[in-house]
Amino acid sequence: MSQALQQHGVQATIPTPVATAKIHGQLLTELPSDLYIPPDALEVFFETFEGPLDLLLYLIRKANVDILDIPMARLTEQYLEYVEVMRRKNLELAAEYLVMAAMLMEIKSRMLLPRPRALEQGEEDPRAELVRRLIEYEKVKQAARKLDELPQVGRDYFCVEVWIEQTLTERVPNVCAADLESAWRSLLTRARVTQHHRITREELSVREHMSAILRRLSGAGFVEFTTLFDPGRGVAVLIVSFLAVLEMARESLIEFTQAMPYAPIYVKLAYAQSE
Amino acid sequence: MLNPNEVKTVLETALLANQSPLSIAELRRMFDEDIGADTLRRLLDELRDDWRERGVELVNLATGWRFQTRPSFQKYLERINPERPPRYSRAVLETLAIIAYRQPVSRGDIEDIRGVTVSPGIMRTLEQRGWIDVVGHRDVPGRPALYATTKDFLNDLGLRSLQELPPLEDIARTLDLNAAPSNEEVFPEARAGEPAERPAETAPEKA
Amino acid sequence: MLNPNEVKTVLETALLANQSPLSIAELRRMFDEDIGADTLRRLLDELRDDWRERGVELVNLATGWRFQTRPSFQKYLERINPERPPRYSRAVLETLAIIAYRQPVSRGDIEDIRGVTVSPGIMRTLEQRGWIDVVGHRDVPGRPALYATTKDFLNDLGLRSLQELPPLEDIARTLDLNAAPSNEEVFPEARAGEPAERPAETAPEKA
Repeated sequence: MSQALQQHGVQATIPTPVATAKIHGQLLTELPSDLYIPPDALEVFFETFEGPLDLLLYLIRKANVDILDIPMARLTEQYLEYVEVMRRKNLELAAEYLVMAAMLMEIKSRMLLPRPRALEQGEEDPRAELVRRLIEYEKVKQAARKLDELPQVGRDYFCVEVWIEQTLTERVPNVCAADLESAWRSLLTRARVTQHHRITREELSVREHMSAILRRLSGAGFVEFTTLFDPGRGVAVLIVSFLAVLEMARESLIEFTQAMPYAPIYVKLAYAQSE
Repeated sequence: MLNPNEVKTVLETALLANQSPLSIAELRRMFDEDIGADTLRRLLDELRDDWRERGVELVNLATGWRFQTRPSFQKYLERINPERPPRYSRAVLETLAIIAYRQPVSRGDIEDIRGVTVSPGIMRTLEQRGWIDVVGHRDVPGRPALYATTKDFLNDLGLRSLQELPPLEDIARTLDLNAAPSNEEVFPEARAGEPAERPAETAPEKA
Repeated sequence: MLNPNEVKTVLETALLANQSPLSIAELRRMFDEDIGADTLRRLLDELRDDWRERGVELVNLATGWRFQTRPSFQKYLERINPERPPRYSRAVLETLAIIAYRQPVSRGDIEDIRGVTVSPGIMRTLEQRGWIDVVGHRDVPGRPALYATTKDFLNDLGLRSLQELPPLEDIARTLDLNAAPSNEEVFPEARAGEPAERPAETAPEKA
């Protein structure tokens, strides 16, 4: 076999004794003497191949032949030698290697058919598909190398991200009037509290005044009734304030005191916490 | 051998590329030559001065030096990554609505209307926001506090008075009449980020 | 109203504070006044020039502008954060190259080109890195997923578009040391960023 390789001018170096290399813990001693093996350990060597196409490209490169005019017989022979070594060494041999072996042998045999007739019929060179795949794969290999050379974030450079100093203002939710309306609607639909909680615009102003008067009374002790009303703000406000006072009396929120008829009326909270 | 300016550039680069503070010891580790801690400190001080007019400042913290944005630039930065504004839960909104429309009310009143207990956390949320406060106590056993909305509540919602709240009369009437109300009114659109109320019949989404 | 220098300071601050690239649109959003995109671009160019002598550079990537450290400073920075991202295996890199140059492709396409099966781990590695994702499914039995590279892939490799990928070489000529006839006609070059023509016979998918 080494004769065949040499005839074709292939780099068919007799392997330098690689006695120190180990395969699966065993010294590598029984290499086929006719196979070119680089001076690396065999296992490591095979592991560097990403598959049959990769191995073929390696062989083509080593042989220094034209990829567009591959000497099929020689390439097939060499390829099979490598596969055989892999198999004998019990290296994990992917099924793809065997599929490729079959394909190479098929191409080789088709090459043996009389060429002229085949060409007349416009038949493609049997090697065309293989060559296309080899070229495509070689492109990918080179592209992968070039991608790897591009500066990569985290490996070749870092992104800048300085600390963002947050001021201590707490972010608070925004609420708009419509949110309250919809919250109320959902309450209604859930609880059917319609009758009791119907609220009109007028009533709202009463309730607003109730809160205001409660605020005014809190901590104030007795307040004279008349001071709860500000005639300057108009009759409408006056009436609403009065309604608020009545409602608060009804809800027992405030108490009235009058010493004698026509004496000043005083108002105080029905319950003041400070007491 | 790096000159002081080159050392400063390396320091600046390292500090810009690290969010966590870097100690003098860590910074020293970068250089082949042994640069004294004092020299580094002087260069860091210079660097801090170099950045004085910028939106980012170099600060010396307990665990080391760090570049950080100046608080005055936060308003710009916030607009780039607008965090989704936080939202109040439905419980908080309903409680607020009840207080707004029914004030002055006690927690018991709110619970009666909502049909569930009102957690102290809800009241606290609204009090801390400054939107409700206690305006009195009802003269019944337990003396429950009476809550009302505040001026801040009106201001924050852009209202001049409670009367500007949407009137609810119409809604109640719609519901009362039971006259096949349009979905629009009965089930207001849920807002993003808030669990929607799904009426049973339109219910479960197919995954 | 900010003057151009103040605008630049705000831009610088925002870019220093954000790891992910910021688009012109995002940057514009920061300002009350309406600053034209052209003006911003000019100021960004100025900013890039301002940083020319520093260890950090302003770059224009697929999704916007970003400050990043110059690779020449990596040797210093690595001494602070010794853990380095793993280098990818050839299998991962070749798979990535096929997806980058031939996208969208299925796993079957990748296997056809590489001549070996592609382990799920390889795809997962690239997906987890955020460099590839599924952009569709081919309408053939099994409906295999079609993969493409992401914007992050471009950003992380410092590219603005697939057009900036290193050009594919004329392989036949490289391999053919004996100066073979031009293969231009026989094996037309596929271009980066252009979906390759997939001959029908390479189609069948592995399930």
